[in-house]
Amino acid sequence: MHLALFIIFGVFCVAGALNLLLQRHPINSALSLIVVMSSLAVLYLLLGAEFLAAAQVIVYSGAIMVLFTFVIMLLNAGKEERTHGSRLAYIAGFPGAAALLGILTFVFLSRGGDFGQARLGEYIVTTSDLSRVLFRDLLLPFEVTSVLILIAILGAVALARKEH
Amino acid sequence: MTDLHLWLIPIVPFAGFLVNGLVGRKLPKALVTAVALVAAAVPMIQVAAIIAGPGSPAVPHIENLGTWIRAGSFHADFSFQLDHLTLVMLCVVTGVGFVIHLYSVGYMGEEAGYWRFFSYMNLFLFFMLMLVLAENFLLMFVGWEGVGLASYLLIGFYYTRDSAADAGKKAFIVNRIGDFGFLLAMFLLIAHFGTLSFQEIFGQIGMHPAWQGGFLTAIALLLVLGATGKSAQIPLYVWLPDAMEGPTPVSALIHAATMVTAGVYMVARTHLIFDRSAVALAVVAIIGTATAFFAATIGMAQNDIKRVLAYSTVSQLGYMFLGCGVAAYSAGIFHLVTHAFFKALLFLAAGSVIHALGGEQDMRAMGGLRRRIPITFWTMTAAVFAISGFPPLAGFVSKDEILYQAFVSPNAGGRILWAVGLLTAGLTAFYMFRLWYMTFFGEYRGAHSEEPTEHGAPVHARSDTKLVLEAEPAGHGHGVHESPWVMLIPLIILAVLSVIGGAMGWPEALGGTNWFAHFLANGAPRTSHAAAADKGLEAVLAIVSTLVALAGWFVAHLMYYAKPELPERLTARMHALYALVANKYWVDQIYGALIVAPVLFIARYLLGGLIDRGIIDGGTLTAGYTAQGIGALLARIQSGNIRSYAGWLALFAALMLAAAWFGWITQFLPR
Amino acid sequence: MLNDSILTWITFMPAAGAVVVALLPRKGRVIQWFSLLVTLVTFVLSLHLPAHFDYAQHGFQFEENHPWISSPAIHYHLGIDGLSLWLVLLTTFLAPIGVLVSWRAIKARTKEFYFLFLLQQTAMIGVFVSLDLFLYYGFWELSLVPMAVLIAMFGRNRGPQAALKFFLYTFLPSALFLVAIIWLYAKTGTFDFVELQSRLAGGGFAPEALAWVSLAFLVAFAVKVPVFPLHGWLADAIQEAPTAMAMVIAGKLGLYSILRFNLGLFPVQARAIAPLMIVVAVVGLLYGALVALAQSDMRRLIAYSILSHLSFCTLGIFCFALAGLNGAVYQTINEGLTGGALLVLVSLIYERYDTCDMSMFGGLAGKLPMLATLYVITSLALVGLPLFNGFVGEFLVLSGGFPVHPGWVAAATVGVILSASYMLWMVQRIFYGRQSSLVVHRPALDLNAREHIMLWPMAVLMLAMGVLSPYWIKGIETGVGGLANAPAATARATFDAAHHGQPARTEAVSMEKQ
Amino acid sequence: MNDALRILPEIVLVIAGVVLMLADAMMAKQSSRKPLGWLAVVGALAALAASLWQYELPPGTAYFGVVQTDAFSVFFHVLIACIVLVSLLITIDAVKDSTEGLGELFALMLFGAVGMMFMSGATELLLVFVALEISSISTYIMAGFRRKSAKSPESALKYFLLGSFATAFFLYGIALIFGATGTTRIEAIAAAVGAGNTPALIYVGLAMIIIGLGFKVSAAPFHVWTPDVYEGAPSPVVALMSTGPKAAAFAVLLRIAYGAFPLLHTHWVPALWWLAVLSMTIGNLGALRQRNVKRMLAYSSIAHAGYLLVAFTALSAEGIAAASFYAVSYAAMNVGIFAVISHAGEYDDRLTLIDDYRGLAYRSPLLGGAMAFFLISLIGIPFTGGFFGKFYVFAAALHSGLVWLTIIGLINSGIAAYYYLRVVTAVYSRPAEASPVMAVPRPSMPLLLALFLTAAATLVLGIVPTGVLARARQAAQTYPAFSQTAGTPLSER
Amino acid sequence: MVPTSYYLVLSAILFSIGVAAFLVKRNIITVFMSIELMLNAVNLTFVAFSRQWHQVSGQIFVFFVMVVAAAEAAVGLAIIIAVFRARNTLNVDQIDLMKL
Repeated sequence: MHLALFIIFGVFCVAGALNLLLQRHPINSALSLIVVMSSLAVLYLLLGAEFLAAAQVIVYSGAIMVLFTFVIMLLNAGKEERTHGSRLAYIAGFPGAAALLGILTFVFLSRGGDFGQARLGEYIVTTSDLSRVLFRDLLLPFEVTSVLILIAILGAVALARKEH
Repeated sequence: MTDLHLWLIPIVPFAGFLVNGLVGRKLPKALVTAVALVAAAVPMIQVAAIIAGPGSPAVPHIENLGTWIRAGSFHADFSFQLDHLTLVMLCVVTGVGFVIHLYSVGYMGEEAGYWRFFSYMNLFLFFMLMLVLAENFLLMFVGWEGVGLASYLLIGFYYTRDSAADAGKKAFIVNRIGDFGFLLAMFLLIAHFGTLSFQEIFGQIGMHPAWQGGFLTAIALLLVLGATGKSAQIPLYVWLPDAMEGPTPVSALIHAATMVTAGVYMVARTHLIFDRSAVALAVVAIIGTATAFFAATIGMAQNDIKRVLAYSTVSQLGYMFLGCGVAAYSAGIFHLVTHAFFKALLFLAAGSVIHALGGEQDMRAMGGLRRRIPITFWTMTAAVFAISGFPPLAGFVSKDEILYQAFVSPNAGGRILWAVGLLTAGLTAFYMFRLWYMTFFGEYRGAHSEEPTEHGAPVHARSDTKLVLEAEPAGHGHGVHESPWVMLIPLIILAVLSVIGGAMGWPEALGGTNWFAHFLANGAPRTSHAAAADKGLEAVLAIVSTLVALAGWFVAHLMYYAKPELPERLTARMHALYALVANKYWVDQIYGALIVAPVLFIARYLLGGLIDRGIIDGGTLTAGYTAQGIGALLARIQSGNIRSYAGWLALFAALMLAAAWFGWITQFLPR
Repeated sequence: MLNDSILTWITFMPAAGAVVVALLPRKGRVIQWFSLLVTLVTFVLSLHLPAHFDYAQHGFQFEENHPWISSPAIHYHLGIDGLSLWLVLLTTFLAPIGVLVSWRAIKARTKEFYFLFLLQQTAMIGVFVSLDLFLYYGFWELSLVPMAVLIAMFGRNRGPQAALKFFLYTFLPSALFLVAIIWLYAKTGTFDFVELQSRLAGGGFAPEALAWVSLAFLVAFAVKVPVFPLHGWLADAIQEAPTAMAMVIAGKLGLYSILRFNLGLFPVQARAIAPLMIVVAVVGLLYGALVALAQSDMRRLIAYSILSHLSFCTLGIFCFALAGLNGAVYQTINEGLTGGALLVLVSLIYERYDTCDMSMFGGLAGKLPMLATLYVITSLALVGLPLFNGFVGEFLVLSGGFPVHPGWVAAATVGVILSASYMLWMVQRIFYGRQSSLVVHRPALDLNAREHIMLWPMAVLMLAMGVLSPYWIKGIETGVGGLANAPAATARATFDAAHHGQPARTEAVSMEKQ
Repeated sequence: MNDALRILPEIVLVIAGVVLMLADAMMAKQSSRKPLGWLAVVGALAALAASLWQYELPPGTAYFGVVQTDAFSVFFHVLIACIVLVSLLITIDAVKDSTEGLGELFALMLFGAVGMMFMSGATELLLVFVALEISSISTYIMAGFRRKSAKSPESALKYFLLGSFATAFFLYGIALIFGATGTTRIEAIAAAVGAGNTPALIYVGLAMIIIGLGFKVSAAPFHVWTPDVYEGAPSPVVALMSTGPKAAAFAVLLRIAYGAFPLLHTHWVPALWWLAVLSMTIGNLGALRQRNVKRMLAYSSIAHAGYLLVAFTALSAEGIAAASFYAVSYAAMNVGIFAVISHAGEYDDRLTLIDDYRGLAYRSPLLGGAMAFFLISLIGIPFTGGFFGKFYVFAAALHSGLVWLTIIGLINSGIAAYYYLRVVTAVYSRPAEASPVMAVPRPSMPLLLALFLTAAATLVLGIVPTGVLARARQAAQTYPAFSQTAGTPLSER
Repeated sequence: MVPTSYYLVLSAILFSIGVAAFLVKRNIITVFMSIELMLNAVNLTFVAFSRQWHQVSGQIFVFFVMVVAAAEAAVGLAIIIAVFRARNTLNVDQIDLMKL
């Protein structure tokens, strides 16, 4: 059951990611990304992260991606042109990406025993568990995040403001 | 020991140099003259006082003024020495020097650089006296180089003339080649003796009778190289004929009587070293003989009166070398003395002639001057006979002494040297009488003497532009005329000395005492083998050489007086030979092609061009460009494209991970 | 007591002057006069040194030693010995002359010029008096910057390029030099020269490492001297640099450093590399002289002649004979003095005719007789005529080196001929012969009072140093005495045995005995 | 309350930033924003004072061990406060009254500083991450502030995209470390590493963290963004971002490497060794051909990152002290030179090429002299901070036996002299006849102040570095585990 | 029962696809999206490890990443808008005024 779910949504994830890569219209890519994120939310649930699953759907798939689509629409972005800006990106990048994948996979699989097995419902983090740590041990980072958001607002205002 | 204040002897001319050199430009001419003459006369008086002084001081008499150069325990001092050899030289230098100063007052009277001339002359005296008085090699070298400097300055006195400036430079540089030898000799001396003091070195040599040849030969040969430079011997004689670009009194004083004899003096002074090296002596003798003969042949074909005398000087210096080379140092020095008299006289008389002709130096434009300038003629005649070796004049005595010593020298080649020397004596007589006839006899062949000559401004108008403007209207445009008395008196003095000077060393074979040789026995002895020879031989040889001289006279008489058309016929017949001699064997050209041109070529193209510009500058540039090229290559990564940057990052991230995982980098860390 | 702080005063007086110059108004000649005053005061102060120097004592005098930075242990340690004494004096002596020669040559940006000029003075003096390697390195590097900027700013045509070249040539090896200094510190924990000397003498260091370290020192110094073939910067720098800088750009700093550090700290390594240095010295000597023959620009000619003459010093140093070392230092001073005077004279010609191309000149002696006279005097001093300073130096170097390397020294002696050749040829081309059209048509006056004032002291000093050399040598010898090879008698014995098969003299007055 | 004192400078900065925003909003639209700048300066000064005051605090942590106040973090707090202070002054001088969003710019600088300060004090990787993002995002925005030029948004975009890309790596690294150790607390990680947990994950995670931080400090080969971003960003911002975030990132690197993975030094030292060599070489060689001053300085900043990495590699207390000291001296001279560039280029970058600076000393002796001085310090000429910093770094490296690294580094500094000196000579050569004679605006008071502060700092660091040195050394004592190993060559450890 | 390493491998795959997408995509907005993809991949890792260690802090990390992503998105999109205004294009290949 767990494995089946993992495989189904795992495949969704990868398919969505690949679709993001292959689609030429940004809107399609954005939708693919939403698929990935939603599938990830399911995987979070499988791993017992209830709150995160919800947050993933609300914040990521919801807020952030809406922002993306909004901007896509705003800028009226059309299909990508297949320009040839850089060969280095392929020559260096793809082997790099492939090597990254290879190394990471190798590390994870060869050391697979160290990480144990994930069982459904074995370890469920409730929101209260989460907040206990978040508002005590990690209070400061949480507070500091406000500065981050302040900056984001400031920046968005400053940059997107139309010049006269 | 009485203090003779030897340092005063050179210092007075130096003071004269300073006064005239620094402020002479602003002083009235009379004052310049006075300073110069006093500066030249005082040393002469001083030397006379020493000679006449009470008793003879310890020989050698040494005075030390303090250290000049020192390093560790080595030191070279300002120390002067007086012995018989020095005294002889002092007499010559101060005596002839003063006489020529006197002469110059008249000769240079109208030059704008009058003060400059006399300051240089005084400077010359200073250095020459230093050279003579020095007690060590280093101080001698001061004089040695110093006279070279004075010579350089005086040859280039008419510096606006390129030829004069060239000649001065040439003289200095060729002398420097000789000095190179002198320097190396000094280094060897220091290496072996730890000192440069004559007394200490000769003392050490004296203590080690076993030292023969070896390093002493090396030292002696290097000294010979120095001497050939200064005394214009083969192979370094080339500068002296060119040095005739200087004013004539300079030629008389420096390039005939004193400076050029420094080499001979040096060999005599260091004879203890030469005595230990048969090789070096032989070299000296051969060089001397060869030079004597060689220069004499060139002298036969020269038309410039001063050049004839210049080659004659080279030739006579060769005789002196020959004398030294057969270890008859006193003979060499004696010839030096007599030569100083008659050669100075010849130059001064030639100067008088040139003066009379308003600057003309080409003998082909002279002739028949006998009656117009009688005093000059007669004094010159005395000199011509003296140099040609007619008894009983000074030249006869000294030259015969040398030839005799060569003949009796135990060296295998002594007879050959004698034979060549004898032949040279004939040549000498020939070219001297050729000069005599061409100048004083026959018809006057010159154009009107008022006109400046073609190849150079007249002698009075040669210094600088300012000078030309001043001097030209004042020139002697009034035909051929006798020189003023201030010039003639020196001629007469020297003529007298040329005639009677031989008496000092009249050979015992002819009833004399050879006082000179005895006088010098201490400083520059005749070696003992000469005494073994018999007096009859000496007399016979004297007669032979007199006959040779007569023969030379006869040929000259034939060619230049009796049958003036003969020379042309002969030159036409022996065209190649004549060209060879007249062009001085093309030695200057050969030196130019073999030494100067290659050096300049190497300097300009090989070193300056290829190595300096090419390799050193080019290497620097290449290194710079290589670094920049690598930089440019690296900048290629900087394509400006975000995707390519990301690709680059991804690649290196992967490499980094791989390295971390496999631990590669740990092994590749260089220490 | 002035003795305790005199070196600080001398060293930093110019720097203090520089700060004041930066604040002075640009009006009139205020800056020039003030700079002249500062340099003169410095010179007068520096006269204190020879007056109170103890000539009987080896080792350092007028020492000042204060901790500066505790870790790394850096001290403000100053002091001079016989080696540095006269080099300091030379520097302070040339400073007022540098101001005077720039009086008219530097027309614009005088504030910048004199600021940097004075800073440069401090750096140079600092190099000579520092006994802490860190401090020394500081001054050493500092001396580069004002020099480079001045060349760039006041260069004639290609100033910036020449400045860059000069800077890189000297700076790159300095980087390795710094590695070496740090290495020494890492191994010994001190930068102090005296302490380092005794530590290094004590042994216990890997010989290979020491060889590399000493090589790093040597290369940095050799470039600065410059030693052939590291002279690539010299001609351009001297051609472009303002005269006041060209006078001091070569020679003394590098040679002093070789003597002080390479010989002082690494005597064994210095001897190991000596054969190579002898060869490059002799080659450089002849090379410089020959290339000088081929130059048509006066400054370039002088540059190569400087290369040639400085090679004498290198030769003298690496023969390790007392006379040679004395001569090397002497020759270093000579080069500063005579070469400096020559550059001053050339700059006076340049001021009048705006060119240094010798082919443009001819017959100048008729027009500028005093200048010609001084030029000839200086040339003769440079050529090494006896009774001038150059002779003493060359003679000591050559005579000291001869017993050690007779062949090479003999070859070096050929340089004597060549130097006469190019110098006299230069004199002839400029001053003798017919007047060129430039000389005829361009009005020019002979030396004025200012020019007399700066030239005559140099000329007199050339003569004085030529005649009264023991006065200088006695100080120098206390400084370099310890650097020479001691066994004089054996040197001669080997020489005799090797060259003539003669027995060694028994009663030898050993030349290098101390 | 005690906890709050440990983050006092940050609090001060946040308050100042917020006040600034409010004041900005309340001001009339047309009125000059420069007074806001002075307000920000006051804020920065207060933060500086607070930071200095923190030296009085005993070392300790706050907020459940998330943030730590020790000599090391306070050292960087002071440094960052100073950088921001001077950058603010430069900004006040450079920008025109009319420039839009000026109030936001000042606020961003202050908020960015909050992030940098937290970076230097954080002992929890989560806080490190958040702080890093604060500092990064604020710099992304500031890079795009010169909106009249097309280059500035491009610069912001490049920085943003690539920065986020690298952040992903950094984050992945943290995730892997977390996976291997189960914690994100630095001491806890150190303890867990000692306990021997899944080393493979740790290696890979550490490598990824180094990649991320290497990007932030613009160490080669992760430097690609630097030249483009520096060229496009406004000069006052470059002054800040080339020094502040860099110093903070180095602090983080130091804390992570020395604090969390001391036992793995055989792994990360070689990595840093290579990064150092590549940074120095690529930075210096790349700068040789640059014609744009800011690009050239960008490459130079890559090279300087390399020098700093050399100090890290030394692995000793001396090395840490040297790195800290170098960060200070580099900040002083680099901020100084950007002050000059910013003023001469009048914010809009009128003078971009080195050739444009030809004769600057003739047009303005003060600016020319200052520029030359900072360049000379960058070259590493003695009696400047640049020299002493470099000296100290390489002394530390050599002391640890890193002979080759020292040689490579110093040869590199020799090469570097070329391009710096090219600018010096340009500044001091006569302006070409044809070049448009540009009147350099008279330096304003804030600029003079900025120049004075940076020049004085550069000089003081070169001549009497003792005070800063003592603080740096004190900072290094935070890692006692390594101070004992000082002096032993690396091979023997 | 799924081994945790599967989750990890999945995250690695997603991460790599994100990297590849960054390299391939021309539209700036999509490029930015690939960064979001990479962040999501990392989040999965965090959650997986969080489960393995039974540590909440991993999940909190994810939470913070979301916040940061949101902030980044705001700023990033603002930058993109600014770029678009300046250059009138969204093609990354054309954003290369500064190079070499």
